[in-house]
Amino acid sequence: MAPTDCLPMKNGIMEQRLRREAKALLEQGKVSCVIGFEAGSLKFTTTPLITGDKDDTQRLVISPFMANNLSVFLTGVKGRVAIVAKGCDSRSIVSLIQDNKVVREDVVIIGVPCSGVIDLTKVEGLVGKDRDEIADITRDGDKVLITVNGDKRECPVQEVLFDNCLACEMPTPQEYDILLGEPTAAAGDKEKAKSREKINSLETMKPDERWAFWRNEFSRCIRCYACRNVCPACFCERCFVEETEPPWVLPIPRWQDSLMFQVVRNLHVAGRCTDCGECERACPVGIPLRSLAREMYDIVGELFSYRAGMDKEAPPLLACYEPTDVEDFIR
Amino acid sequence: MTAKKIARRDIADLLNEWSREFGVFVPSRDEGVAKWARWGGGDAGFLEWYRNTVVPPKALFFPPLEEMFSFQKDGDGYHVGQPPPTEDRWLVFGIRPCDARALAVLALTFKDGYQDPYYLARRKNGVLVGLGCTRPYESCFCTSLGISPTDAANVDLMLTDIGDDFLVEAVTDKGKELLSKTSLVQAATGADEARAEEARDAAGARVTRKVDSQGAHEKLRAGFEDKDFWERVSAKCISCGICTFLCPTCYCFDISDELVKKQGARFRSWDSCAFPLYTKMPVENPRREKWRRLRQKVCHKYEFYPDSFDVIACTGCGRCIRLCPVNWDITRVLSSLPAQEQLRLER
Amino acid sequence: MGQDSEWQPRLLGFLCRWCSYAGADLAGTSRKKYPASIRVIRVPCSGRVDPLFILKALRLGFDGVLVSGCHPGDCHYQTGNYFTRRRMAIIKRFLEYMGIDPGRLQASWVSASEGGKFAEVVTEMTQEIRELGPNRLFTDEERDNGTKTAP
Amino acid sequence: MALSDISHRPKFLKEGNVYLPHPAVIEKIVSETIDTKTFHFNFKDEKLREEFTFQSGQFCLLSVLGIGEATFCISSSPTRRDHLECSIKEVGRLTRALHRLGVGAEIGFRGPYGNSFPLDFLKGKNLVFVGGGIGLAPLRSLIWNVIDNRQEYGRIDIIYGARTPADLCFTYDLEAWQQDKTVNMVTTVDRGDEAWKGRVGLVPVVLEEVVPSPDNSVAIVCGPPIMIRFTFPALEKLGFSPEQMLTTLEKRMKCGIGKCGRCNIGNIYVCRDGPVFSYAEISSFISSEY
Repeated sequence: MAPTDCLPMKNGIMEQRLRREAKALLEQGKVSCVIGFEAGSLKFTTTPLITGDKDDTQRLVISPFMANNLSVFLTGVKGRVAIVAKGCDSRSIVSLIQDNKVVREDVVIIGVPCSGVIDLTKVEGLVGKDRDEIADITRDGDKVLITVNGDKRECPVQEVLFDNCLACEMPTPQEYDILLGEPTAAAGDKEKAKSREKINSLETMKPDERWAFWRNEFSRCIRCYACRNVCPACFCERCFVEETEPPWVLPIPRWQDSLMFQVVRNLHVAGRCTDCGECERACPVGIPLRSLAREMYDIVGELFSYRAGMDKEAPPLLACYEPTDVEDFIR
Repeated sequence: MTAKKIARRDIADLLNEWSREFGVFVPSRDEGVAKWARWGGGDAGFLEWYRNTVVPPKALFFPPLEEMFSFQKDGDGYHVGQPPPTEDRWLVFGIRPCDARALAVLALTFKDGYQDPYYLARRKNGVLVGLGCTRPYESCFCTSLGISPTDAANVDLMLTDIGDDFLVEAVTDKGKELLSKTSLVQAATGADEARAEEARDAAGARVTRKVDSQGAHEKLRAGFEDKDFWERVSAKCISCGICTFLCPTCYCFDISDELVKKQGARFRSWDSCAFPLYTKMPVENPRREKWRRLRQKVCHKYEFYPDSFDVIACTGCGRCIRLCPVNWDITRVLSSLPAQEQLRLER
Repeated sequence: MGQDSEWQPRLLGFLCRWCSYAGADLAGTSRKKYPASIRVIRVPCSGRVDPLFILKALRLGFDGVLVSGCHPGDCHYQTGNYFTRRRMAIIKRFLEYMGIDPGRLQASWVSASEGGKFAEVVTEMTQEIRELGPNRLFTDEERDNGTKTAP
Repeated sequence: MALSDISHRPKFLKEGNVYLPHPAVIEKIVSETIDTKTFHFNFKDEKLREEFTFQSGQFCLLSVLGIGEATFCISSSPTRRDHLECSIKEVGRLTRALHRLGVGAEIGFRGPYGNSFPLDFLKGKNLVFVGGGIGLAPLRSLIWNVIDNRQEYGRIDIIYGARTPADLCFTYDLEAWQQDKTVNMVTTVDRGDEAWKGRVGLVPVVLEEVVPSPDNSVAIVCGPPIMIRFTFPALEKLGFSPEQMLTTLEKRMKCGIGKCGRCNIGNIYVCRDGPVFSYAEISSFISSEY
């Protein structure tokens, strides 16, 4: 299958179909709510659109900047819902189905074949300008055209995609009710290695250097919980950080408490995390959270050949076992 | 007092000079994110990239976490210690007019009635050196709040970028004192002042995001019970603390204790009205639903604070818009508030 | 005790009440010798051990954490320890990645009749942790509790 | 523009760091119900013991250092000054820690904060006290205050209810008020038991049976929010105007002095502007955020 070229045109076609389908679903009463993207209020951004009004569906968009994992909203809405899902989002939805948080029949998955989302931070780094000072970013197949102060600059799209997109295993949703376009191809092996660069460099450090690294990163944490609240896998009604009896972690931005919070959070979502990258994207103080999430994802894959959100019939990783599971570390 | 000027290349020397007498804080992104850090010498590289910090300067006055006091436990009870001292003289260099206004807004609460010793001590000992904006963000809307991006109203000393130099104006006695001590400044010429005027006009024109801040009060009051509206606009909010923690005027805090091996401390840390547990009581929670929490946030800034102190608790710095993971935009919400007449008709 | 100058690690053990706890009991009643370094929390099943407990123990300054349950196939609840096995494998690997020596977290299968094995596990683990030295993961040399960012 | 005028507040409150708790020692503990205790305590510092003043309706923050701090109303009367009392229901971590303390243990005290019942307004009037459960605590401070100055007030009705007889607090006070010929004391429970000979019925319903006259009267209401919500309409039906109904509100608080932000209803901060309000002041938003 050929990778999707010339995205803007494809997006236009997908967008028209999306609006049509979403409107019809609402009109026919098949869903009470549609969760999708609309144009954001800042340059190159999209924003979630959650609506039950059929006229709002005209605002739905498909764009190379639609970063949010909308499945986080699924557990908060009532009734039957239609949701726009990129491949990674669809995995989160499947993972929620595996955990019985979402009933498959209650969701109409509108699948979007995705060939990666553009990371504006990488674009900023590339051109040395803040996002709002960039005139235009256009994706053209494997290339991206960036215009700053009248100068056009071209670069391979891989250079500006989110790290997790480079390791994407499911660009096109496999679980869907409506698929808006032709399936797209996953990123090549070269890019996959690139998506683990930060982690690999951490792994070359000595253990105490690594701990010191994380300690330093988390001394910046302000405990806003954006990482947890954007995470579709973090669906607890009440998080352990909010427990007061006993108070496991103090709710204060002190590195010890923040680091412990994040380590336990990652352990709690082991086998649910699909490496969607939302935690790192949401972090306002730039803590490389995906370097935790991805490592966990890879540990789970290596130890149990398990990948979250691939099969809605499969039991969740930690709700099942194999007699042959690794045991060499147990005395 | 006539204006002075200082050469851009002399800023680092100026900071070095001040460092001998003050704890000097400047914008820094040493850790990859723009926040305030102690000036460590070298060149004033931040002048090249600095537009505004992610973490607002309120964090210097009202830090994310501070020890209120420590205590020791022994057989017959507790011994409460004094709060840790704050620095005697310190200075923040480069504060933007929006953030400077925000500090004045915070002071209203912290000095109303009972005095908040922590905030007020830092405020008393701190000197604000303002730096006018030349590159406001697209999310900035300070001009809608009656602030110009080069406003000198709430600082002690104000700098305006005029190319190779900065025009320097002492606004308060603290500012005058600062200026009198340095030989790095010289008298500004009429041409300098003219260039500063141009820079001010240009900066103001670059702030394109607008909001009807004065009309918001009436509309918010009229629409307070408009549950449909608040539910609609809060649907995509994920209830994280970014917009409140990083808001320069948000001051809510939590108090927590810790006791380890008979040594303890009471801390205060930032808290957020976006969190469901913020108002949770044993049985009831008046703001369990997300729309109520969001309504509180908007109304607090644009309705309740003006009712209390005659000033809107928003300075248009745009951080809440820039940093929101779901692009929840307060200016969009304010401009979509139903008009009062419309509400009356609906009733 | 004996060699009193030697540093004694502090271990925290989460022991399943059906097997390992009984095993530890047996170690005591049959006067098996093992270091007095371990404090024990009895859990209904090793599967009850949330990763949170392990991190909290490290946060509180324990030098090592032992999670011990029934041998595979012997779980009082049929399968609890299989879940423990999965979870422990993940936790150990992840903590190692964070920079925590995996030796600080150990797991064992100790049945109610294996008093000797329990003593052995604790002895060996104590020795290993003695070599690792005290857990200073969460201690702050300067007693900087994160409050020094402001003037 | 100053919102909270603290010029009339006692000197000891305005000196030094307002957040530092004053050490106090528990002198006596009275068990009220299975989960509620009344703590009698006094300041360690003799000077403070002398200087300390408060008014009925004000609240304080009690600390168990290392656990935390929470707000409680002072349930004793300022007319009986040899010690202070707070009545505390065990509902969470801090109150559990308090309940575990014994006589002689040390606690931290901050306060008194907030406004108080407007005695000048109440003088010469008939008073109708309506309380539910532990909500009697703030009323109790005022009731003793009024009884100790009995000649300054008119008729006194007290309508107090709890879920079951075992949930009735201050039974020793209830008895004393029952004995007091100048007070009309009505006790009721939602559900009685074999031993219960008294009235059975919800407070708002009983209120309508007792029919206190609104003429020259003020009703003072405190109890769980659900009781408050139903009591105001009942009083309105009896002819009480919103100005004639007072209540004291409870909200989650951390600082107690109008800084930490969480106890507001609209522009009103319960700690700063309350906790005592007339229904006229709060009727517009009591339904939406209380």
